Amino acid sequence: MELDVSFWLTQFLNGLANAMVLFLIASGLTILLGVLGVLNLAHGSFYMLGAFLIFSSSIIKNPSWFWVGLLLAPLVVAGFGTIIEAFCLRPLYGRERLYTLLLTYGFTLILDDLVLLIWGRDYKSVPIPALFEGRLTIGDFSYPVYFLFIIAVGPLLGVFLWFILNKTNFGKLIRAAATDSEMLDALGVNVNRVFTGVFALGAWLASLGGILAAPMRSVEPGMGVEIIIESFIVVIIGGMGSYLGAFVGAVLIGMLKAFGIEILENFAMIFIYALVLPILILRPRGLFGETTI
Amino acid sequence: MATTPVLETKALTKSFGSLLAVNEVDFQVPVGELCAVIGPNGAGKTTFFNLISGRLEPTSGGVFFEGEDITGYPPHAVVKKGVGRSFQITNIFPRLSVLDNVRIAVLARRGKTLDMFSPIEKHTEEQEEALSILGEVELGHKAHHPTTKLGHGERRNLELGITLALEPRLILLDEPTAGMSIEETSSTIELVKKISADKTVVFTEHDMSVVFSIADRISVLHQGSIIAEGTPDEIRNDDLVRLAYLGEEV
Amino acid sequence: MESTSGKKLLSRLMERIPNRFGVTVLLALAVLAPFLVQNDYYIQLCTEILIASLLAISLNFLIGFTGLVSLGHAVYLGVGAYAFALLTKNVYPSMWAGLIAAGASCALLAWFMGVFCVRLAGLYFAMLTLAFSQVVYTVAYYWRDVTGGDDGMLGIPKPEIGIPGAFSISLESFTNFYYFVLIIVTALIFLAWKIANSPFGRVLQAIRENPERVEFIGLPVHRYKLYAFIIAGTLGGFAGGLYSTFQGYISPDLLYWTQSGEIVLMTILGGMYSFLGPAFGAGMLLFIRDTVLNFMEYWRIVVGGILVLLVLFLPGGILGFFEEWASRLSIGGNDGDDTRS
Amino acid sequence: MILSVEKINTFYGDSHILFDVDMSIAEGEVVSLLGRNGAGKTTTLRSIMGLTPPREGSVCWLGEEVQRLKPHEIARKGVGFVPEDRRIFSRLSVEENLEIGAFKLEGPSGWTLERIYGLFPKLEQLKAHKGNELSGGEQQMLAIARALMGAPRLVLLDEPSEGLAPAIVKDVGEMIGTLRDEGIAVLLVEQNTRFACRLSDRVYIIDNGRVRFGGTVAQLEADEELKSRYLAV
Amino acid sequence: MSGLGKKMFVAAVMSLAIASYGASTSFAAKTIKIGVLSPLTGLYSIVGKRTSQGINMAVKEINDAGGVLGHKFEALIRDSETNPASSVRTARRLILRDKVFALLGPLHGGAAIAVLQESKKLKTMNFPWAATEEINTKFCSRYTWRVGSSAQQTSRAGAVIAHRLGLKKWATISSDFSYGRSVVRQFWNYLKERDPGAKRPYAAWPKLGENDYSAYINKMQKAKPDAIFVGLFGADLIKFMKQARSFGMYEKVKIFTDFGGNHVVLKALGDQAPFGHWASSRYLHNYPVSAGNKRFVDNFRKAYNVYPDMTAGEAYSTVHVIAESIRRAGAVDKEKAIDAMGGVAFNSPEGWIIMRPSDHQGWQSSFWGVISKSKKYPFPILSNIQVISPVEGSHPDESTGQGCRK
Repeated sequence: MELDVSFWLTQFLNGLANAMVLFLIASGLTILLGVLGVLNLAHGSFYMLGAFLIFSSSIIKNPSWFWVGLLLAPLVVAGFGTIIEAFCLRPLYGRERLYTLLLTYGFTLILDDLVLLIWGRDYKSVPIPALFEGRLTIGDFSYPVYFLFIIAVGPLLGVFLWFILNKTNFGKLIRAAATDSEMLDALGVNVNRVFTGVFALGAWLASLGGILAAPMRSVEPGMGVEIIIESFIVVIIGGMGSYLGAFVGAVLIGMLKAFGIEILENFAMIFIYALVLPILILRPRGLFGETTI
Repeated sequence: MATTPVLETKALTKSFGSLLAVNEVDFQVPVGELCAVIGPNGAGKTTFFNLISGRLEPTSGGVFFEGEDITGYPPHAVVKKGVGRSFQITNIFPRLSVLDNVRIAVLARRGKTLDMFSPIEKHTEEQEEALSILGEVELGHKAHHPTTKLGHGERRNLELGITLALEPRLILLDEPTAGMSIEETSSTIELVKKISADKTVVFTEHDMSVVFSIADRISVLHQGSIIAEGTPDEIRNDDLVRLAYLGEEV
Repeated sequence: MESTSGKKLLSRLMERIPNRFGVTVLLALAVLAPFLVQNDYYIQLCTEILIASLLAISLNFLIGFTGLVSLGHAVYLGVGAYAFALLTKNVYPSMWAGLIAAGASCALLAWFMGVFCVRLAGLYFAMLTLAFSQVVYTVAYYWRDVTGGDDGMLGIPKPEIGIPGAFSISLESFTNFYYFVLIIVTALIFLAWKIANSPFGRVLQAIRENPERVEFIGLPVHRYKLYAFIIAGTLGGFAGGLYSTFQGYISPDLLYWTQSGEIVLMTILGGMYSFLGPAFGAGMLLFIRDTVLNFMEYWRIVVGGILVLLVLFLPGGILGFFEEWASRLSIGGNDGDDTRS
Repeated sequence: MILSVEKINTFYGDSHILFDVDMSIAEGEVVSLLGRNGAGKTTTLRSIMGLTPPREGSVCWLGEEVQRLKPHEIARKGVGFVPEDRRIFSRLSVEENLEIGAFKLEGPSGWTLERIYGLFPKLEQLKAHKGNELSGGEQQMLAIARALMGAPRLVLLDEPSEGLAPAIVKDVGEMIGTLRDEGIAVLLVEQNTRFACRLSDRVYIIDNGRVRFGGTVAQLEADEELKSRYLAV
Repeated sequence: MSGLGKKMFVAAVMSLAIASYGASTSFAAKTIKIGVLSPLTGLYSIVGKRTSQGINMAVKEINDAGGVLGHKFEALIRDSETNPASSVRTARRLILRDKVFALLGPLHGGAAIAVLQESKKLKTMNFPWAATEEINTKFCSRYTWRVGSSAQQTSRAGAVIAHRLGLKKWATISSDFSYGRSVVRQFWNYLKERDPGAKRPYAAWPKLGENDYSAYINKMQKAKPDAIFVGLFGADLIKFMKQARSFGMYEKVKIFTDFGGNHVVLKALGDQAPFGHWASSRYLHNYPVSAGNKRFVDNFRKAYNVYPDMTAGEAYSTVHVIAESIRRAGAVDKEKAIDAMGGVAFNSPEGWIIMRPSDHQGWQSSFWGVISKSKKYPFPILSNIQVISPVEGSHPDESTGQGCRK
């Protein structure tokens, strides 16, 4: 019996750790959808860029590499996102939404090859930062510290996002832009800059997800394509524009994956869609969706 | 009343959250009448039309068309019953030609829109009819233009043409002359009069001179309730109406 | 000076050439293609382009015609392909039976999915179609006993056509198969074109323009959207059946969401507001990719770059752009019916 | 003149809406723009604000051409905008809505939250409420207050009386009076002619996208033909 | 953009397409072209890279030695995209348009099966990289061959070691696709055959490309096995290893990985590699310590500044085997070369490879070793290498290769 408790607890934490990485990517995706109405397929590429940049910083043989990378890499990616938004996405806002979909798809192709050009093709592995090596052991129960770190970072970033959105001027502008960007413009706010800021924030979050995931996963081109569809499902479940929804959706997916394999090991994916379809059919706005896109 | 009214609402109510947009409205339109619903902006005229035409579902109360309960019917079913409607904000098919805008309505009325295999031009009867309706609304010469080339008044007329093509027994017109020039307004009024000769028409209108000159009967809607009903003369001399609507210090 | 008179000449030329002329040229090119390319590889590339054209046009029934952006259209490619393969391999090796199975299974599937999907609009519609297609993908991937799972299905036949006992034509040769596909695809595209220009097709365009007004001319919009959904699915299913016999091998990749994205890409690339635009986009995409992939290692950068540039500078799609260009040249000459509809 | 509009032509897509519209507003003046539904009143405001920039003609702010500027740049020059449907940010509280109005300012202005709450005590009571919890009149009040927070020299007011109960329309009239007292110029778009005339120094009438009349209220009152032709109430 | 600008842009795109189209149609006289399908982009691009390097090196060696029967070799290397549709399209292009003599690749099992069907139809010999043993059995044909070890050879060899070590209670994990299933099936069946007492309380089948194995690892721990057999491939293996390590699996159980001895994997894992655990590789740069292998490694390093990995070694040998078959046939003729292929022997860097006529599989030894730190190399290597003879590793009788005569 003792053993079972630790098994289920471990499975629960596994689901949570998985969920937190998803949350980071999905939260950016959902805010982007809520404010800009853009389904950014290149979002997965930002996740990938984050992972590649942390790989580069892991080459520095100094224990502080992880923190340097954690701080700098998302800024680099956010800057890159800024450029894409300002020069390529901005001209498209007045047109049909489909075009932004195509444009960001084009960028996923470009970025996948770009990382090959820059970083080469070798398999890449990012070590776990020294501080989080090892396991936390309590009696029978033993769990990797790094996973616990990821689980802790997720809610922290959730609170951070809540703070940004609700307590800062930038957050007010984001919420205002989500309701009526034209009015915001007419009130003297450079909405384009708000949009760019939102895009950069999304890129920042996604790359952070990539950084956190890198020591646990592999770093490879195409890793963005894998993650984007799952984050997209999270957004659907949570509701477009709702970061709280993204959090709940991510936890749901994480749990389904962790516990789904107990029931129907090979068909765990089916559970996820078994959840998504009725939600979309009965509550197309998702669990927490409020804004109309 | 001896005959069944064409349209009747019974205690029709619609609330949006705490706002009572339409409040227990009892309303009757006898056959053949040209009836105006007036009221200040936000009085609930458009909501009232939306309830009748099925765009909105009432919170409570009922809508009866020719005695039949049509409460909660979807718009297309209401139209099929014989209620046509035009909109306050011009509501046409922008990227179709002027002819197609009307032709579709004619085809829809005649139940030919499920024809998937014969070219639309081969439906000559419908085409003729559409053209003649366009003639009625003075757009005959522009049948093959894209709607983007129409002026504001012409679009309003096209809107009306689409509604006419449905050959409804009851027509709901939401501000048919909104934004029209004086010339356009007078020709549209003539048109409405002509239509009302053999149809029942309910319309809303801003332009009081239009209302008082053509309506058989006027109902005044104020904050969701009907506060007065009667002939134009009765309404003109109603103190309550003057106070609520025609102006604070008339 | 010179350029203006040249423009005038061109514009007069454009007026004189009715749409039918372009289609005739296109058809003639298609018929002669095997002789023009002189290489089995290009014949089969043309075959693939034909099938992709049908697929893109079928999707455009939703995107361009009815204004419904489906992100799950690969589901018909896949289900049609599996239906063809299962029937011809396990039950009865007949081309016609296989194609009918492909179309019919997709019609049924579209009907089922459509009932749920058409009630939603915009991004929500897109997401539901995507979710449905992913479900089917997952089923195909894991249901190994029937679909072969990730290994896919091998040895899908190209059954002979003809009248049993009287005559038969083998489709094993690239050229024969090309002509077979050309006939089927042309017939189906012609059918789609008929539908597009019928009263029903015009209602779909009206729904794209203003669904609410369609409701107010007395037509149940959901039901019309459902019919459009079924038509698009069925045509897509035929494309899937053809693809199945063309490749001789199918795998769940056909159903994956990236495949759906590619079909959307073809449609937009060619121009969703022109009838043949999507077919043109299909041809362009396959041709560009085939070319670039074979000449550079980092071909995705090139394809991605072309895509980005096209979206930024040719928003109407390639064919859409040329049509607009042509119509701008002939402005004043032809103020009549909008032929682009 | 604080604002002068010269021969602007504005289009929505292919539709030509405004034809050679001329108009001017002096410092501190209240000017009404009257006309029927669809006459082009809102489009005129949108053209001035840069939301639907005119294709031809010029919009001059203090002698500088601004018709090519972005809406936020025009707003920053001192133009406040109160649109027809108020367009309150529904997910923001009343106070946040007001703060957004002041974001365009580089430094502090005379318009502080305290001063606004002094003028509109109702808003102080409601300050924690979300925008979508307000009534129509409260929204109108907030929309005007929001514009004031940006310390404008000119406020574009689009149909402030629309859909409001008479008692509240009176309040709106008082608000416009407040603006005038503060020395802020107002361009008022109205269908309620009587209401507009009572508040204005000068009046323009627009019909079918063309300016048909420009003059004082007295001139308009005197011209019955004009009134019945274009306003016809 | 002005109208003219747009037009010029369109013209530029078109002419680019047309120009590049014409560019490659030049043929050198008397060349033997081999078409190569490898994943150059996406998840498995490293395999594509090393494969290309191995092939280019072999081609260069052959050409430097004067070619084969007076013909030079030329390799046309194309991206297979890990996608069956794209692989088949490119395979047809290589065979029909570029008229290649032989087709190598692709890697992905499903794509490989699709391509080998195509090459059979178009009568061109095909050497898939995919290692699933079904290529030698139910999907085999006259035109399908493989030089590198099959999953069967290495897995069965792994079972031999496992049996020797007396490990009884097992858990297995492998991706749910043909190669993944094949590896585990061969290992487990052979182990059961040798040791009927072996038990397997848990077999995990995550999807290909799974990111998070922690839920599976937890279930494995619950099953309390003595050892686990890992059939995961490429980046999946790296992800699994890192996660298994953080859960303490390295200390709790013996780990056997079929793919884990590959140099690129060990190099990537670095300090996080499962030291002391067993792994195999179809080619090793540090074993056998022969002059041939040393020469190959040195030349490879000189040319590309990296160590050759398993796929490089396989690709290199495959080209040489093709050359050898042409020499044996005495004519540059596809069918004659195939007739001569059975029995071709090539002294590869890893030792002799003999092409077995029955199932078209290259007979060779399999290597398993213990993952260790090395003083000589800056990355982990396999040491304590166990060489399992092909007699033990390959199919016991010829009946399984029945498809190959079709």
